Amino acid sequence: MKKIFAILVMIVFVGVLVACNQTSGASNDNTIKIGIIADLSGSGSTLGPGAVNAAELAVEEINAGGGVLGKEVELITGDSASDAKTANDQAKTILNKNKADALFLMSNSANREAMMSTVEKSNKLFFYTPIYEGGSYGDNMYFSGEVPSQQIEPVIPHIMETYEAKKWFIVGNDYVWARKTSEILKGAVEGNGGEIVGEEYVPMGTSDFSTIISNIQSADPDFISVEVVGADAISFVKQLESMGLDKGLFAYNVDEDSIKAMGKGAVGMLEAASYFYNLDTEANKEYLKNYTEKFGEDAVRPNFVSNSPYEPIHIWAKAVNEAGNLEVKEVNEALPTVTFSGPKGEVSFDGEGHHASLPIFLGEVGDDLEVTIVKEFGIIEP
Amino acid sequence: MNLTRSLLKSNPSRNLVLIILILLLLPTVSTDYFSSLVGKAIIFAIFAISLDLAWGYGGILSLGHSVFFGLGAYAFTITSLNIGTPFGIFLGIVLGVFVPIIIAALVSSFVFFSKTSPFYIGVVTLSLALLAEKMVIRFSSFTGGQNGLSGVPEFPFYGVPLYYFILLIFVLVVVVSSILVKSDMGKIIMGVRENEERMQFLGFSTPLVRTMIFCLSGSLAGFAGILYASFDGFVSPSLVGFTLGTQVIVWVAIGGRGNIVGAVIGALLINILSPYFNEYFPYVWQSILGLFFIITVVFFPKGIYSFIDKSRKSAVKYDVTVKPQEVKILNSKSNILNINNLGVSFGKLSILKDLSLKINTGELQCIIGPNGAGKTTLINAITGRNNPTNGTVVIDSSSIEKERPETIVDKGIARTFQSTNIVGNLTVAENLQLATANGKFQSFYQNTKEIHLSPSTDKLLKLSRLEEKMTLLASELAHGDQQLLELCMAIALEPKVLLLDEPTAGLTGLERKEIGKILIHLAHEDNISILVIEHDIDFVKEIADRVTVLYDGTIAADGTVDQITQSDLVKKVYLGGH
Amino acid sequence: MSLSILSVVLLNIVTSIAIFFVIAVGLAVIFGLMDVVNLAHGEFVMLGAYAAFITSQLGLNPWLSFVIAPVIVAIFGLFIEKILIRHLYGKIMESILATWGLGIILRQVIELIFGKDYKIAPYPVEQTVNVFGAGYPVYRLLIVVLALVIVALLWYLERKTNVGVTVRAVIQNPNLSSALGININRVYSISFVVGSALAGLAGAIIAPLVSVHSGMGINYVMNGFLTVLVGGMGSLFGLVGSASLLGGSESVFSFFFDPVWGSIAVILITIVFMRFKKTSI
Amino acid sequence: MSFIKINSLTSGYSNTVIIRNIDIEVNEGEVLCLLGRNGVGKTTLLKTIMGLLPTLDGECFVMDRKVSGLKPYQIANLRVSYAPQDMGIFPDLSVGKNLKVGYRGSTSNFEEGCEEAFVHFPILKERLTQRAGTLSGGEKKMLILSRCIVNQPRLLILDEITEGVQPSIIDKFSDALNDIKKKGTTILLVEQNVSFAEKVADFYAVMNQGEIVAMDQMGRGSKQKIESYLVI
Repeated sequence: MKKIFAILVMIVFVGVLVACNQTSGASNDNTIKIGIIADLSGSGSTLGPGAVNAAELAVEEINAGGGVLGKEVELITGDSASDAKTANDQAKTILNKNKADALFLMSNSANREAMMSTVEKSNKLFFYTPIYEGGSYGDNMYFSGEVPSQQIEPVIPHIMETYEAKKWFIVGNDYVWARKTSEILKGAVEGNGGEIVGEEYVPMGTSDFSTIISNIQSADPDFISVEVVGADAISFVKQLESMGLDKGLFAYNVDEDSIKAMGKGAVGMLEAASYFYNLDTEANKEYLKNYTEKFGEDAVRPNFVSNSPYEPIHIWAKAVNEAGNLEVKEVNEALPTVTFSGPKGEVSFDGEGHHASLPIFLGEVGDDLEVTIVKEFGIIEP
Repeated sequence: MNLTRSLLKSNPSRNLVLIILILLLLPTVSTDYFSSLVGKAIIFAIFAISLDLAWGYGGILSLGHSVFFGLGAYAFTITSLNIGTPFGIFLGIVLGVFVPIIIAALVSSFVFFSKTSPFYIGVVTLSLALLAEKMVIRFSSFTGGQNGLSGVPEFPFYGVPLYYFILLIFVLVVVVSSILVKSDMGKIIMGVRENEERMQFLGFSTPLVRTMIFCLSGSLAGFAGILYASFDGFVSPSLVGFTLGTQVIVWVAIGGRGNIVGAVIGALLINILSPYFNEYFPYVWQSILGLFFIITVVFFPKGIYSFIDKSRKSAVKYDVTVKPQEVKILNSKSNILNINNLGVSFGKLSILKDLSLKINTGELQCIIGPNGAGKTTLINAITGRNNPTNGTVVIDSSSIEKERPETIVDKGIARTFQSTNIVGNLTVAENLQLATANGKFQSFYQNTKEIHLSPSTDKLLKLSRLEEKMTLLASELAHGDQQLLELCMAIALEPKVLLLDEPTAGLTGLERKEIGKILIHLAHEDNISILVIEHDIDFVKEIADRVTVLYDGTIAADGTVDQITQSDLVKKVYLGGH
Repeated sequence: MSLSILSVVLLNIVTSIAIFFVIAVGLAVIFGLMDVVNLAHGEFVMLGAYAAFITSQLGLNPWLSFVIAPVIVAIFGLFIEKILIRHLYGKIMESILATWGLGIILRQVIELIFGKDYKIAPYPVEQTVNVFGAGYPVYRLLIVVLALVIVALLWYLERKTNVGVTVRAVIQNPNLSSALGININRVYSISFVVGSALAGLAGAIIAPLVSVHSGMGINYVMNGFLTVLVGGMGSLFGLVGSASLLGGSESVFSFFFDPVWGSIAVILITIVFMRFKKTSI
Repeated sequence: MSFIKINSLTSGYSNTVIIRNIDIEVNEGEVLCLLGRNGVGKTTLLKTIMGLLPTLDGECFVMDRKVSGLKPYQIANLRVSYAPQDMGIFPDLSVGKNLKVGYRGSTSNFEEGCEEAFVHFPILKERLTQRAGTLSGGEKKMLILSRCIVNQPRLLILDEITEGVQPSIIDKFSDALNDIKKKGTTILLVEQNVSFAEKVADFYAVMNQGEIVAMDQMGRGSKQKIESYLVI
């Protein structure tokens, strides 16, 4: 009896395995598949759903315009769970099991690195869409987010002059992006006659900044470079405000929803990015209208991080159509030749480093916690 | 061949063989994607086995086993990336196994060799996982920080396809660990899990046993880490962190701890199914898994494998052989154990005060005295359970007052406890086998079904009728039988000195008489010195050569039974108005 | 270092200790009493913070969140005790696993209800006081006061009422307590509810300082757990001491070295302290 | 009207039946002593009556209330005091607090009860603030019995209260029990010490292998009869 039961359980187990396995085989010839992996759960999940929205909107627009190579584009969504292992598993699911032709990732750098070997082995196109520290390269990999040099080099001289910001203090999370940003910021500040009066790096998930703020008080800077991200950035700015510190703030990686959550402390904060919700252009108004139509009034507002998959998906579609087929080599050749004009302005990849040239804007947070654009720097090359 | 047959015989082994067969055939019927998914799951199954060895078999609660996994992965990655070439890869493999062993040994020396609570190891390993993750992020120049390291070189496969290579290693790990847990050493490991104190007083260095299994487990986890890094091509801080440490516990718990097959099933099931949950329910898949954990833990605490494997510990017959009687040099009436000015105090409370006592060869000496006089404390002080505050204890001209219990057992002192202390989850035969091991490490692969008993132990076994109950679990015995078993185990150690703490409590008059006879025999014929704490004055009168009265931490009287019962002092302090 | 900075630093140390304490105290009640490690404690704190957020959304006085949050989380705790925790008494390992699963579910359910974005809870007091020339927020000082109130309240319950004896008897020997006429299941339920309420209160207390989101609890549960371990079970003043030791050293190390060393110090102190502590679990 | 009535009670651990078909009746104010060799099910019977073990079959009434199926605390609240064989104290609580656990009456009654217990065991009064875990074995037993006295039970259930107690103190135990008996308390006790049983019990029952094999009034010659059962 026991044996029969044991064998039955084993059969069920095998059955489940085989069933799981079966689902992978079917591929529909009438569609071209692409995948988006975003943080739908875990620490990065404030931005994930917006990224999926942006991708869905882009795919819908492409299909409405005749699709790619006359076929419909199908979007597959994966959750990275803000975790490297899971992200890699999902990359495998999308590229190897579902045989997607391109993968778009809107997640942190660690999750990108985790799936590198999967992506390389698959020999498919890969687009990393959010702001990141720069410096990566791959034959089939493209990076469409802001890199520190784009946010710093044109912007810092302007801020130092306009706001008389000589003494800077850096507060960042202890990881590669913040370290890289600091490095470039130091060059820019010191090159323009300023000085860095202190820098502090905190672990991810820090919620009490009181000792850091004491250090800032004793260093007495003009401006603080806010390189903490996510929930930590919110806690930091709130606590800064409650301690009565009124310093200039400059941020690179704080989305507009986070600004709302910071409250009064964020008023006056400057931020450099390629896109803001309040960008006063026809293209952006059109985009927001379509976005609201598709996802409703209550949907998350697009911001420069979460909306980042939108442009590269369009660029990929244009390049495939340009190449006339899905051969990676030919699409690679076509990619630098196309330019897409979307809500933020013109975006294009350079053929050498596979990074995007983006328009850069300086925004300032007003009393209503909305960002107004105070300066445009035009298209900045990576 | 005997080995293969015995492996195939029991139910769990058959299930394992079945699993391995399925895994072997899998690539022929599945996609590359699925094989790579399963390959990773197999690596995690190895990791789960490593935890099961420590937690399920060794009873070592490791809440941060990911530290060893992650350290193995990082050590391999960093070495092989920096040195490159085949040499770097091999050095990486060596370091990937040895760094975890070193850490496991350090943790062991910190935890097992002192009197800390069993939960402390959990705290240390948990803290270690938190610490390791922070360190990896902090020292990003070596470790790549949050972004991790990619481009990890492949393991040298010698042309074997990756999947099969991993499967081969998995099979090896399963076979070796199955043999280990069934071996004589495996019984010792389980004995330490079940009853550390008894094992100590059977002469085993329990910290050493725990260190051994923990290092073994750590190295296996490290090796799984190497495989993972090489298979995935990427290492990141989450490999050493708390989350993975918790996940592996979940896999083992869901499959069923203390069972190699259970650990394997748990790890395979969850790792194969979760990507599918993620794909089909991207927004709620984690909740589904969470619910699954809760239901398993609450309603099937023994894991899902307990449904498949209902096989009870089978009644294995043991062959009992009796050693030839050893001819002892009779140095009669010389004293073997000398206790001088012994003092024991706990804080301000002093229990024993400058107590001096000699125990003679082949003499049966009873200690009587009112409650709280310090009788049990005296035995504890001699046997190293509580080291004395001052004074000396000398056996055969070596001082033992500062030694650990196992060393003292090795010098020839055995004891029993007031409340019985046996290894409940092992059979009577296995308990005896542990005792006859004399505190030595046993074979890591043989599963001996033989017990080699001393003649006096054999005699006691027959008299107590325990012989008929050899295949029962010790915990299933009646109270009196448990007490007899404990006595058997103490005698099986072939001690020079036997210390018994109320050996007849809870026994009937007839049983007492039998035990009394055996004790007299052991003392007078086998020349063992016996010290018995006893309340029943009639029993004392029957057996004792000499009686010592302990009162208020000192010796109030010492002499023959008659001398003592006539003494006015004794009447006053002990016998009350009788 | 000027006097004003020094005093601000000292005040920061005191408030950090108070935060360590309020987070750990609910966990200590549950762990110490029932041998249940509630790994979802961070999520209970998170629920308290969401309760503070709801309070402000309803336009109520932010002070009310100190009442509403404990009540809401206590009710939730009662529900969880009835359906889950009841099965886990005295089983440390099982409780770790099951509450880990519970934590995952709570995070996702909160996301489904409130969305994934960051919420804010307003400060009940926004003033700062002048400390040797530097401004210091009154709210942070209030946290210290609240922590002291919790200490006083629990101390009174433990020492001055029969509740203390009952609870400690149940910890030591549940079976015997039951045979002596104590309804141990009720004692357990009540303790879990009290522990949950304290977690909710902790959530409401820290909510104004940080961003309220579903994942916030993870940042707290580990420090809380370590504080409980160092403080020992069922000892209120042990807990105060351990919060002072860990919270204090985290602040000091963060200030003089960097915050990573601060958190490393907390872990190392825990390991070493527990090794040499006489009475442990 | 019998005070305790047990009808064909069967009980044990999970699947192992330890005692079967036990029938016992005790009238109010009487003392019944259960004797028998080790492992015959005496403790199991007491634990089943107290609700600490599940009743597999049969039923048990105390004061005409069916107690089978009730929780231990519910049974205790019928003014039943129970002294277990081992682990009968809270080692980390003081002696005074140990006396107080589970007590529900008024403070003055409590103090009165304590004084009553201290008459027999004055040493406990000296040790009121000492941790109970530091008491000697015999003192622990005194504490357990004293707690029962303090609670002024209507039914007292004692499991080997004299185990490990020196002879001179055992006399005090019998004095204390006889005092309790005078107040009309019904007592059910399990003993190994036949002489002690002789001093306090009105009736005795001998158990063997989970069943009651003899039951009679305690009297002259009972000791020999009982001992004849014990050496089987």
